Amino acid sequence: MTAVEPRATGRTRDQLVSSLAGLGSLHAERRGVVTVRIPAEALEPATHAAAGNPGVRLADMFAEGSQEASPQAAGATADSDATVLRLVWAHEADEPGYIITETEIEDEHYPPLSDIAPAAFVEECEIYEQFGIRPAGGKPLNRVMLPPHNGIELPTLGHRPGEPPAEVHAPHVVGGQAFEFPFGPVRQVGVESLYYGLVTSGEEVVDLYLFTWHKHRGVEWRLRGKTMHEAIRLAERTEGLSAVATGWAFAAAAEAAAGVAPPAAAARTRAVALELERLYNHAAATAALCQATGLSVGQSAAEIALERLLRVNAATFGHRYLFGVIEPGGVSRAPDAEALRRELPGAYGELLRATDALLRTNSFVDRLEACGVLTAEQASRLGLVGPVARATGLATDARRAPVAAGGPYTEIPVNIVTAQSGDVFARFQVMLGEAAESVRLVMEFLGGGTAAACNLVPPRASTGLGWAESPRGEVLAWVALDEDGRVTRARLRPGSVRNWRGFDDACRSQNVFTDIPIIEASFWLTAAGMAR
Amino acid sequence: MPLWFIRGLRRGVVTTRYPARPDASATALPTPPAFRPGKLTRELADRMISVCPGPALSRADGNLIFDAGACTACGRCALAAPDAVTPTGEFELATTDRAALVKMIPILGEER
Amino acid sequence: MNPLVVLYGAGGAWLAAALAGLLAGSSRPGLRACCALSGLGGAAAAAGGGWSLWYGNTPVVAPGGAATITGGPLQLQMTSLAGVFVALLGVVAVAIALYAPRYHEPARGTALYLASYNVALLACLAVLAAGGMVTFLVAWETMSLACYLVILRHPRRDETARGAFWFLALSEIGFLLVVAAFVIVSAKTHATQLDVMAARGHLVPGGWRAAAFLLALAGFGFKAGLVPLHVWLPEAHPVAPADGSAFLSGVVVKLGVYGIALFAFRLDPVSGAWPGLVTMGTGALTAAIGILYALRERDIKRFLAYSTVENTGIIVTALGAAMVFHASRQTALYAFLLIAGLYHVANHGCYKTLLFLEAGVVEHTTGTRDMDRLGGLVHRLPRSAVIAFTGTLGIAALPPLNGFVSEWLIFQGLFQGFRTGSHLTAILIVLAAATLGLTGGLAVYAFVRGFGIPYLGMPRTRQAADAREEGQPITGPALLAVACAALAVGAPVVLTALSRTARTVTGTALGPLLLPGKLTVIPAHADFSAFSPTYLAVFLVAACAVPVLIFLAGRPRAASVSVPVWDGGIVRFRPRMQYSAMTFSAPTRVTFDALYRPTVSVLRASDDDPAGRSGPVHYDAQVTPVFERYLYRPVVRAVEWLADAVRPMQSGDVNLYLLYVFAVILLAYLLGAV
Amino acid sequence: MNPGPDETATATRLRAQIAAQFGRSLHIRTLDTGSCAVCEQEIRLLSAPHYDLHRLGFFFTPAPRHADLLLVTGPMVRAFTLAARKAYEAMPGPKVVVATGACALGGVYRPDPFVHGTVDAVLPVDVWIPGCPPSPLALLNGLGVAVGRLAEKTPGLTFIAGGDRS
Repeated sequence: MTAVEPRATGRTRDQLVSSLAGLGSLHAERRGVVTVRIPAEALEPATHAAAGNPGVRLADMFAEGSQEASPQAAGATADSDATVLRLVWAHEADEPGYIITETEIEDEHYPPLSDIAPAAFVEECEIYEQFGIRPAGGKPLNRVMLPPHNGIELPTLGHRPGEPPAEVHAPHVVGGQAFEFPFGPVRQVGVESLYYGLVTSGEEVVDLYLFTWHKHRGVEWRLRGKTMHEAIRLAERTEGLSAVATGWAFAAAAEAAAGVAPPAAAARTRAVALELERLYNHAAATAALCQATGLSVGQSAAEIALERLLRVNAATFGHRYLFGVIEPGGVSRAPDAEALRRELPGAYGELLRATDALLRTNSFVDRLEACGVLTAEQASRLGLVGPVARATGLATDARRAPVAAGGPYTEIPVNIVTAQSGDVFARFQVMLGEAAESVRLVMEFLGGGTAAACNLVPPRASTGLGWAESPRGEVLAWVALDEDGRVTRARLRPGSVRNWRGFDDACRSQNVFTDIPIIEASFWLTAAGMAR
Repeated sequence: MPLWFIRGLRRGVVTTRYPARPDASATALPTPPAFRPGKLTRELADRMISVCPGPALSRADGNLIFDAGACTACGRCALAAPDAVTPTGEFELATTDRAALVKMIPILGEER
Repeated sequence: MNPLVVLYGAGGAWLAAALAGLLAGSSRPGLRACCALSGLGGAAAAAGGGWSLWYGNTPVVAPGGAATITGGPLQLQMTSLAGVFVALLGVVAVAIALYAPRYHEPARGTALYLASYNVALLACLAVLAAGGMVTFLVAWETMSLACYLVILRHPRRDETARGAFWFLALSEIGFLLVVAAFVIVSAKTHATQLDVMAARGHLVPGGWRAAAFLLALAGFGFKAGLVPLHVWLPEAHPVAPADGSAFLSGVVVKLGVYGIALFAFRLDPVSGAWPGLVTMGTGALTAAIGILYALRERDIKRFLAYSTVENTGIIVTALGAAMVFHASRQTALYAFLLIAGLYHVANHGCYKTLLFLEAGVVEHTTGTRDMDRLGGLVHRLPRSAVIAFTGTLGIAALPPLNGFVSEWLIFQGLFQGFRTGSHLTAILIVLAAATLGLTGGLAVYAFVRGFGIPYLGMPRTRQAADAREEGQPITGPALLAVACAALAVGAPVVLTALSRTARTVTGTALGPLLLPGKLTVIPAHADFSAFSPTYLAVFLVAACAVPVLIFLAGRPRAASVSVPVWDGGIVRFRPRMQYSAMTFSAPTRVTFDALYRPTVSVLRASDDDPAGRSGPVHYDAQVTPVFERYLYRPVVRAVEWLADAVRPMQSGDVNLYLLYVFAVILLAYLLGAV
Repeated sequence: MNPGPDETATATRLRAQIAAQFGRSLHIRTLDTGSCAVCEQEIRLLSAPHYDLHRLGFFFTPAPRHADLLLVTGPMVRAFTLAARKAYEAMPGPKVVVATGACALGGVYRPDPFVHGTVDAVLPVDVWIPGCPPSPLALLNGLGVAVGRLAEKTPGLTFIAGGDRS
């Protein structure tokens, strides 16, 4: 495919940085994050230079309007100044880290980057909806956040799109002998609102697309004008099932901007919380898989484990879902270490018993194998992250990226679990492996010592990038702060934003309807994280 | 399948007896704060209002207005004023009357 | 005084109608007059046909003088068997006469069409009333040519030319076979008059008899649309005007059945069970294949055409079984199955004509015949929808309508195959019954689709949404709907009449055995089963009232609110979100994959785009009928090859042609010399 | 739309009716109007072995047509209003709406162009369950209150430490 012909084979990070700097100007290098200014005309070659490398992945792409509209000035569109386009490249080959290229776009158009790095496509759509600038060439864009009914006039982060959002390309024209099976937004009990357009010939899945705009709460819009201290509570709640990861990434971004780091003990505390989060999410995913395969006893067994893990969270950090642990500069609470040491092995043992039994149940395993297959090529092309990517054999993990966020993980490195087949079963195995790994890490971090400590985050007009590995994959946060430490632009990119785009590919791979719940469970994503 | 049946039986019963009996796990849940009027000075009240991430706390003519419905039990007020605030430990807050969740806490030195 | 007198009137009326149409068809009054005459003729034919059912066979008359046994140009005779078909012909003619004035626009094409249509009616009548083989063959050929013109109503469209050509080509091949069959029988019996040929049947040696029968089966099979000779139906019906195709399916196809019956039961009854088994097997195969292909059609008229193939199959199966029972001396069942088959002839004639006429209404109001471009018509064409629904119930063989009665009779007859005594025969008959069972199930499925997709749901296109009923013909189809109902409720009367027909053919009087009570029907043997279509119809209609009564009874207590259908909270339903004709029948496509051999093609915009940008999706599964692929295409190719091969003879050089002439003369001399 | 006196009156009458008709068995439909997916997780856990709400005669049903109780989470995203109204209308009466979690009660999002901020801006709420997220126990308590099986504690609570009723 067009995306990954290995042009330059595995250039080291420094080579890549220098080549990029050759096209533009090296702006800043801080804590494993290199920022390069690229002029608009050099954006295309720069993207080529970066996208060509095997070990380099387009982690995110976002824009920043140059005006400072606060939520009070609702619906105020940006003034006519330029929009800054930022591409975040994750370098995973030799020394993991991130490279940001920032480019000022003067007019309505910029080079169609998704032709070079297809992973940029969804972001191109978002940027068009939020800032009104679109890739040149006029290829259609999908609707990602804006609701189709026109009654609602949502404020945007920048300029409104040239043509009204209603004209943002709505997905499907169904032709021939297929029809669209509408599913949602109100679906089964106890699941999030989400719309599937399931195109089927009556038997097999011909195509599938999804809308999440039912949950678009404008988080990035309403974060502006808040101090980090206020903002982080909202940031946690963009994707509650990965509250720690989102909060950590967001806090880390603020710390990077302010040039401070959390105390080592606090960082370890964060890591403990992060691994606990991974544990209970994987348990929940297991339960969901059992439900999707109609194995109710297995589901109950997994749910017992899940509930026990949640109670461990509550006993350790005082919250079943670990809300409110992360603070900018550190953590607000210390884990109850002995409670954790006492409770965790039992709870994990519960999970282990359930999963061992599941792996010995053919009726379960058969449904998982060769279902919802994704290839490593697809995963890298679409920039997938987390267990989904690791199940295809890509060893991508934000915990490997050092310093700012990764302090504890440099002391105690994480063994990355991968699988090869890329199907649901592979994802399941990756989750099981990671659960075991998480338990090990928790115990080691506890040994390292934890505390409720917080360093002051001095207000300072600056920008910073933060990241963390949520149970769904890499979470990225980027903030721009003003002098008194208020957010002027915050970018939050949970793992769900990435992995949903692989979901329809997985469903299309010659599956029948009944596999879709299984695939959804194995992805274990949230609509909340996608829609924000 | 029969294997799973046996397995399920072997695991035994874990179900809570709530609401017939109280449940032990409830003690670990985050709960909204209770205030000590004796310690609740005005500047403490203002500090709590400022750290509260939601609209749960506000102040009106000498009273701290606490909306338990809007409270996320994040515990920041407790951090801000440790001696004026303790958790209620009360999770049975469901009500048919939204207004019943909004309470007035007298502030020290401002009773009238 | 016999039915022929009435039929002279009918023929005259149709002749007049043809002339009127030819001369004045391009003006509205002329059109009206022509249709009125045609309708009169129809009424007369219906009366005459009905009468001849009771009357039995008339003596042969030769209006053109020359009433000699050697056979003059025109010999007429009305038989009770033909009476069934004549009556059907009359009813169909009346319905079409009521329908046509609103369907057709006065124009020159219309004039020609009306003329040829009425000539076709006349020819059909002549075929049925033919008393001699010459008359029969002349009338038969006339009918084919007239029908060809009927199909050619819109000659400009090349698919019209194609369809019409299919019809003509296959008709002519069939005609040759029929001529051959007649020649054999007539040569061996030294007679051209049908009565005499029948009387001297014993003179025909067995081998010739079998040959004649097979030739007749194939020859008339082309008209009747027996698989694999059916291909003209799905080609010709869609391109003909609605009433034209109604006439084709309602009458012309039935004449093929009449021809088969004529040979099988009257001219040369072959000894032995095998001809019956062959006929029955062909019929069963035809039924199954027909309905399976009907399920793959989204063009309403092609769909109906294939369903005609199916129904012919059912009829022929019944006739074949009747032959088998004849051969095994089960005269009661022989008569019974003959009756059942003829009953189904009448039924299918009524509801298929009705459905084709309604298809015409749909095409007129929406401009399309593609089911997947229709939908929601029940709200826009309420009255037509009710009529079409009646016809659908009938053709799906659901009680209380007529299709159910005749198919029930046929099944009851086939289930008594064990009475033949021979195990093999019994098994084969049961197999045929099983095939018909499958066919019946698929037919229900097909017509749920055939009615539900165009008439229910929401309109899939603007044309479908804008459809209006004003000015559309109602009375013609309505008449047929009434006829369907009558054929169901009046089953005892019909059966009594048909049993008289059966007596003239089989010599067995089944009347009392068939209808012991006034309203109860017994399939030839009292120990087998019994039912009463009349009571059933009454009961079912009454049963429909029960829920209404319950609702009315419960109404005062239950306070009901009506809210929109729960749609999962989507912004709004779109037409593309409903089952389409092809997706509805997708399960059969998967099940009968081996027969269909579909070629599936999926086009996804998101596949071409590395970024997975979503765009149009196109999914298609094309099916080319097996017989076109493996039978007709090779034949056509061979013929073309032959044509190419002989082309060099046609150099256009005069001397060469003179050489040919010389060579031929020389050859003739030489042969004469030998 | 804060409930006026008459609305509370109807609400109480409704709850009496519910208690009479569904006192022992009641079907629940959940509705996510923009939650962070945690409330959904807790609701799913209601049917897990630890809580098992079936023993109390509560059942989840995917079809609003069969539901007596609408368990609403999230701050009611404006783009979702239509779906929420449809779901509510699709339910047969008598029906109860339970606003679940701090978002639904206005604790996390202020009203703005994206969200209504509270559920009762769109649907007539009968029962409020605070908590972020409300634990399964709190949900069970709320359901009990909704069908009038459990007495409310809230009116008695003062949120004053030591419980001294001043």
